Amino acid sequence: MTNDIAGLTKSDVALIIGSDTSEAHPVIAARLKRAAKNGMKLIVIDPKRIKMADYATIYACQRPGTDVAVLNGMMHLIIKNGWEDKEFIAERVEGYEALKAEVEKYTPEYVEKISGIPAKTLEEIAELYGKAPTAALYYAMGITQHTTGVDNVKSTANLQMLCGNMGKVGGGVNPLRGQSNVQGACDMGGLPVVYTAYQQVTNAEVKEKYEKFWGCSLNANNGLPMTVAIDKAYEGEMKAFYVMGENPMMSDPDLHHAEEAFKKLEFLVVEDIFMTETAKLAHVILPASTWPEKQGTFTNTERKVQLLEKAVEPPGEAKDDWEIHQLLANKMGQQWAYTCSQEIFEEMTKCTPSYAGMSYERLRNGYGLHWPCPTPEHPGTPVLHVGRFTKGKGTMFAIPFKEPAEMPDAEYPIYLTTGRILQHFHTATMTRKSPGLCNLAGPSVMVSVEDAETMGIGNSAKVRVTTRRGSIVTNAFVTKRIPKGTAYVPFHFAEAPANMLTNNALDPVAKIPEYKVCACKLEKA
Amino acid sequence: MLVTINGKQYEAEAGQTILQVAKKHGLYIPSLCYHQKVGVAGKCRACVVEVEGMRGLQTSCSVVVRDGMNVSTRSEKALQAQKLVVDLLLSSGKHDCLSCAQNGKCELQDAAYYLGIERPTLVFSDLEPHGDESSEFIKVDHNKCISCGRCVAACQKTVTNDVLDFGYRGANTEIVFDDGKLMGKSTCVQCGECVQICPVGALTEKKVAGQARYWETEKVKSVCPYCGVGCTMEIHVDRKLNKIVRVNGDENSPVNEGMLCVKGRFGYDFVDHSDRLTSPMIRNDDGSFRKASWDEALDLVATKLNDIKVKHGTDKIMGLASAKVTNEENYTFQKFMRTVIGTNNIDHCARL
Amino acid sequence: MKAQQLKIALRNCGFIDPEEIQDYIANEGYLALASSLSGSRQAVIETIKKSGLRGRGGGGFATGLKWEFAAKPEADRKFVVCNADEGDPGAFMDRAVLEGDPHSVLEAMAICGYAIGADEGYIYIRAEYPLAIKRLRIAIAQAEEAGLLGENILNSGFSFKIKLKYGAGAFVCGEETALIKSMEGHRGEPVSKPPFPATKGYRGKPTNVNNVETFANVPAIINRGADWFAAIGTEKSKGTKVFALAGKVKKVGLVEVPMGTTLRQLIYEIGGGILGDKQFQAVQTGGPSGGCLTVKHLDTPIDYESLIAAGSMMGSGGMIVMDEDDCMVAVAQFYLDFTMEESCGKCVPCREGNKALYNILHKITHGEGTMADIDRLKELAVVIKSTSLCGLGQTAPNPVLSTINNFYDDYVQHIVDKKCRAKRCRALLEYRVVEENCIGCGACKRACPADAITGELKQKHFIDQEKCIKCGACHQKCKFNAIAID
Amino acid sequence: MTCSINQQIINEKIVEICSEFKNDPDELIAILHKAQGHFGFLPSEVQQAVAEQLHIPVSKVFGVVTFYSYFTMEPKGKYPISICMGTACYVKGAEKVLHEFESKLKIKNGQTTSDGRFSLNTLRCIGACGLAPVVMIGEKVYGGVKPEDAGKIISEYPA
Amino acid sequence: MDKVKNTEELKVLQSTLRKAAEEAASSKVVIKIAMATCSIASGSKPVLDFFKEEMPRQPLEFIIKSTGCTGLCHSEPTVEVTLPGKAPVMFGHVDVKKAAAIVNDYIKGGKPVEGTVEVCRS
Repeated sequence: MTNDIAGLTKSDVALIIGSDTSEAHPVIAARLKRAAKNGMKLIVIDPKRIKMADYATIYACQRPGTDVAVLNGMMHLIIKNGWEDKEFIAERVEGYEALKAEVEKYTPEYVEKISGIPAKTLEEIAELYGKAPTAALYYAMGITQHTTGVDNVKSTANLQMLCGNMGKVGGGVNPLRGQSNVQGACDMGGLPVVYTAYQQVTNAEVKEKYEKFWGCSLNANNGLPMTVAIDKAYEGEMKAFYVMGENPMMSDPDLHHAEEAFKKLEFLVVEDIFMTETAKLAHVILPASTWPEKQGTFTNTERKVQLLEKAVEPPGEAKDDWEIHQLLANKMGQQWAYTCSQEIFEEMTKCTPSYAGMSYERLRNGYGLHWPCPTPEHPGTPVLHVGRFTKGKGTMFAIPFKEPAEMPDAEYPIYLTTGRILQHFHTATMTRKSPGLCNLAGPSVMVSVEDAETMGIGNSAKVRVTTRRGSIVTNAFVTKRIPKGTAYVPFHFAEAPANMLTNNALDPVAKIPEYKVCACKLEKA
Repeated sequence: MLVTINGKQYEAEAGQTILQVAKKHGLYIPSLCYHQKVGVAGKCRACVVEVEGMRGLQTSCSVVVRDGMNVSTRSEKALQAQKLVVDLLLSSGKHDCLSCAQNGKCELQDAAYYLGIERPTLVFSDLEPHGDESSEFIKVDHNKCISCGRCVAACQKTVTNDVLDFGYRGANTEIVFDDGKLMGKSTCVQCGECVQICPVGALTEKKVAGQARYWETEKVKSVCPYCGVGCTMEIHVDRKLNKIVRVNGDENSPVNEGMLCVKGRFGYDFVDHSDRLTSPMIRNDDGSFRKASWDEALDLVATKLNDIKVKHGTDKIMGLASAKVTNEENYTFQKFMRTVIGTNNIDHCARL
Repeated sequence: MKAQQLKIALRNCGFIDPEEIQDYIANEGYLALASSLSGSRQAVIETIKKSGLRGRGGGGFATGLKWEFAAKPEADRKFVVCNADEGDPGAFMDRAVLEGDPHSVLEAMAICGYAIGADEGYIYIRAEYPLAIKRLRIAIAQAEEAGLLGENILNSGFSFKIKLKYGAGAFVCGEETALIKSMEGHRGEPVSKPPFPATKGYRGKPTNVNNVETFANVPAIINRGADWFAAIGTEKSKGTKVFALAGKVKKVGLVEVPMGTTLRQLIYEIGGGILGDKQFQAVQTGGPSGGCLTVKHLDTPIDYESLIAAGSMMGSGGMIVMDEDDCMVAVAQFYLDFTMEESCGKCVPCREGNKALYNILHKITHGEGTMADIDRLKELAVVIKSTSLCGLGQTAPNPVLSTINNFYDDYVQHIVDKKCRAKRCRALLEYRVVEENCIGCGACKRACPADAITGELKQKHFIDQEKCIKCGACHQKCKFNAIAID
Repeated sequence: MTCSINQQIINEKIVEICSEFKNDPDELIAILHKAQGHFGFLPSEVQQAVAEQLHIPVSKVFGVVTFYSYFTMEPKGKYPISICMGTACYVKGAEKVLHEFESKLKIKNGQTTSDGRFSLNTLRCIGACGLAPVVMIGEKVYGGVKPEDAGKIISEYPA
Repeated sequence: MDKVKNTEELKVLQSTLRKAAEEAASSKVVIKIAMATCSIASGSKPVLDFFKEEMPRQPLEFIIKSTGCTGLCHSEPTVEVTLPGKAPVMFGHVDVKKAAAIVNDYIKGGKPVEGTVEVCRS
């Protein structure tokens, strides 16, 4: 998020696109709903009539995978009516003319044809949004998990720059991150192309800095993203995987393919807290501690670093992950000598500019710090890009609309989209070990009232969902919230895994799979 | 400005209520409906005080202080009224403190203790048991409910789930879920905000029954392990049993203001689940696993990784970091992959 | 000189056809509005202030002052609300005015709107008054058609519209903040004041709320002048008051008398005395918020202050006369039953305290009371009065306090002797066979649902007091006066 | 009228009623009056439909319905009998009248006869104190009712 | 009714209407029947109907008005009759039988009928 959570009630208008906020980010949803009740205007654009739509001034139901068209359409109207922030564009942005030329053809009528959003509704949305003094934009995986994920993200940024909503309280581009420390994992260099704080591995200066800091020589080449590595493993090119606290055998697209890939590995180490679907394929399993069993920090979706204190002892011989890494490193000839997580944090801040001003003491004496926080006196940065963009001028991109990789056809006539439900988390490794949460929600496929009628089924009937890649049988949840011709499967459940069905087509840049759109058929089972 | 309370002067800020000033200076006034989060309700009337120059009793939760105001929270008239109001609440409900999960953290209990009420003195006819255990995580005991309205305000104004409201009227007034449904049959998402804000034992967590009581647990600050919002929480630990008894949202956190979702509040059972991995395991040739010592397991991993590194090259090894472990552990993991293995093949499921 | 009625609020009631605006116009109708519109807003408020008119809904707040408060704040919208949620059991003044002279209320609301700067008015009326609703609808339509309501009234530039809002059976909605909540579609729960409706009322805007009778006085005051009105009544209570005289009085009816008339004059001279020439026991004024006054109060002049001094209050004008056959403890219990049912349940003293009062009274009327209960009643009553959120709770214990003060012996009799002098408390009655009258017909025995009566045919019967449930069936069935009630 | 009303019919009627009041939540009470006037009572299905149409929580609708005594969630009898319990009626013996109706109809206050013909309720003063005690059946008012009149009054309403 | 455009028009209308009422009172029989809730509950409706049916059969000019509550609950239904040039007389407890007597004896014959009620006027 470019902006902070506490400031999200300060918008005049908020747009939610591609986020089932109350299911996936319930506490942020609470604050947005509250703000909407207190007068903030809320616009919701989503194929599902999500709960947030009940609090919205305008809700628009879009065909899955049409975000670029919708956002371009909004920008078309905003420019046409002169609602853009001319001063902001002139002073802080480059690429405006190209964007303007691109969105020219996205008339409401044209966008209606693509997205199914009535021209009149789009006009209402554009007016409400374009005229707002301050508007914030929220998205989640509904924007990113597409073959056009990067295009979608850039389009959201285009819109926010166009309206001058960047660098101010109540505005911003605000991706809602899905896991407790997904932001931190990225910040810490858990990515193939960067060290901590997004310092490029291919940058010689950076490499040199790290070689000096760590006292060793480092690889100068970009590594592989996970999705590509699995394909390579499938082809026999990758030999070993070391998996820490992840469960790709649930979370990866096209699980048949992934399983084959994992089975071809020479060696698989899994470090986890439970015997996950992935651990079952491992050669060695290392038992780790979990959240309340250790001290450490998480960085949340608003870039805020917060401290966790240890509450209970881990079971049996389970160890903190860092301790396992140290033992293994030392087995492999290193002399690591951390005695606690605080020492690691201190080392990390020395090579991580955006964390440089942080310490456990500072984190403990308040409610965390937003990065960038470059010095011990710096108060942290709740809102990014105030006054100027970090990189100087913000770049607008002209982005044409592209259809998703797989579209419904005669054989597979229904859009399949996947995501989360409130009661479970990600691959459900943790939540399915809670009997209460399991009692509250189990596997299902959400289908529209119309499609249920066509199939002649009611609630809880068994339904077979089939795509070109696989097939699952699960319970129907018939609801008015799903439009005709669309089905929704939560991906938490091993017995009806959504990712048996999903398409592993990737975004060409980010290599993110298109979980949000593929084609399926529904049958009474 | 200065305000006199019970004969002593206290510093106060403009706009503060008498109750807020008293609280800030550690002075206790019985009060059951006011909560900083949901604001002034003026319902319980237990916080009445006398203010010089104002006629009759004033509710301290609603009267804003003026410079030089002279307040008595313990005048005979104020105490008599406070006592009777609390007595009415004790008498009209069934507050079985001995087995109540809220024992020791009950604001009604605090008020009764402060006012020296040993037992209720008014007779209300025998109350029928009136509870609702239909919800997965939350127990409702209407006989302990004092209709203070905090839960209703929290559900409508804080978490904005709009499930709770008041139904019926007069002495029959009670909290209702949707159109009078059982809690478990309603649209309640069991975020537990109502439980956290309930001053008495009317809304309690089912799971805490019989476990260590409030004063027996150690409170540890932490951050929720689920989605990326980063709600801060207070984990209540039974040290003797090395067990989490309860998780509360941190009321002062700017991130979540005390709120949690059903997972964050109730989904901690996995921690001491019997399926937890408790020792390293090595796969047998037949595909089954055997327990191993750390030494053996790590030796095997070190050997295997070294072999592959040597045989196939460092870039044939992939490391998956985790969006669910700490920054420190992600740091050591990528450091391990980069410095020990010598590859940038590191990723995690940020995209998945 | 015999007390006379003086009709101001009721000046047209029963004389004109309420469904014909011409009848109203012929009787000075809308002249007050016309003359108000030709003067300044402030002049209207001054006139009302000078007249000394006070709220007739019960509280007795100075009407002119109230208007002035609502006139003061600047706001894009303001509202005039007529409180026609007449809920006092035993009061029907407002219904009579609305059914008999609806235009006087409409005209007054328009005058008020002009004075405070509002162009919208609402009448919050009980849904239980279908005829009043019908006549109001007709009156509004006729006034609009005649241009006496609506846009640019009488070419003055002033516009005023009136709409109806229905109550739905909640006494507490007579309290103005609860009424406003109810108008907004909420549960009728009062909110603490300040802020007062005059600054923050309906839809958060300045709102002036007056009741029907208050409004009905306004056109007359404007037409005849503040001095005329102020010359009527007592020093602090000007004008007249309408009472619904009911209960055990010969001439039950709706009367309007100058303030200062005594209770005795009202009951004996205008009301014709006690029904059946029985003994006067009590008069209840002020409804559930008021109290029961006794013989010693009969010469109390009717005005706001005197009634309060006597332990009751003016209220909206219900006046129930009780004779020797009424049990005053049971009457107190009746009122508590009412307030308990009608409490909104928001604040503790009213919700639980009145129930506690009721429970104790129930104990007493069932022969289970102790003398300590009387102290308990008093103690509770005082705290409920001093701690309740709104007027309903603050006055709910009045019937208990006034009956304890004025009919203490009745309480003692119920508690100590376990008897009810008025024979109204069934649990304290003893049904007994009058042997000299019993012919042994067996009718009582057959009627007894508890098998408490024994006796052979043609023999004297006997009631087993242990078994008797005091239902009274035997007494009803006996044709020979052979069942006595003690 | 039966308890099971078709949901679709309810929804259509509620949409019609609510739009008459411009879907303004301020008009909730007026809308409920109208809905009760139409359906005779306000069952859960009606409350749900109103909540949905006005975009307000159904708990709010339920809270309002149960607050006001005029609203009912149970179907009333074909001939709803209301006995005034205002003070004037009370002192003139309304309680006895109520008891007589209860025993004649074999139902308690608040109930409906099994054949659905009569329901019995008390209400708080209908403002006809001059006629106390007063009984109302539908819109018809009976004044000066004595307990012994109950049977005769009931017999005016044939099956 | 036409729109009253200004105060002047209202005043003119007022005096016209009042004059008409006074003229009617001096030349016609004016019958007012209380038709408030309690009057109706006591049976005023059939009485009103009776007058409406009966009066046209009489060789008299008349006006029948229904009014609101007279305040005389103890005597409902009430009927007020004003014979031309005479003071109004209020009859209480009027049923159809008594109404017939009022028409025959009082209105036509000028003879008193039992059961009049004293009324306060101001």
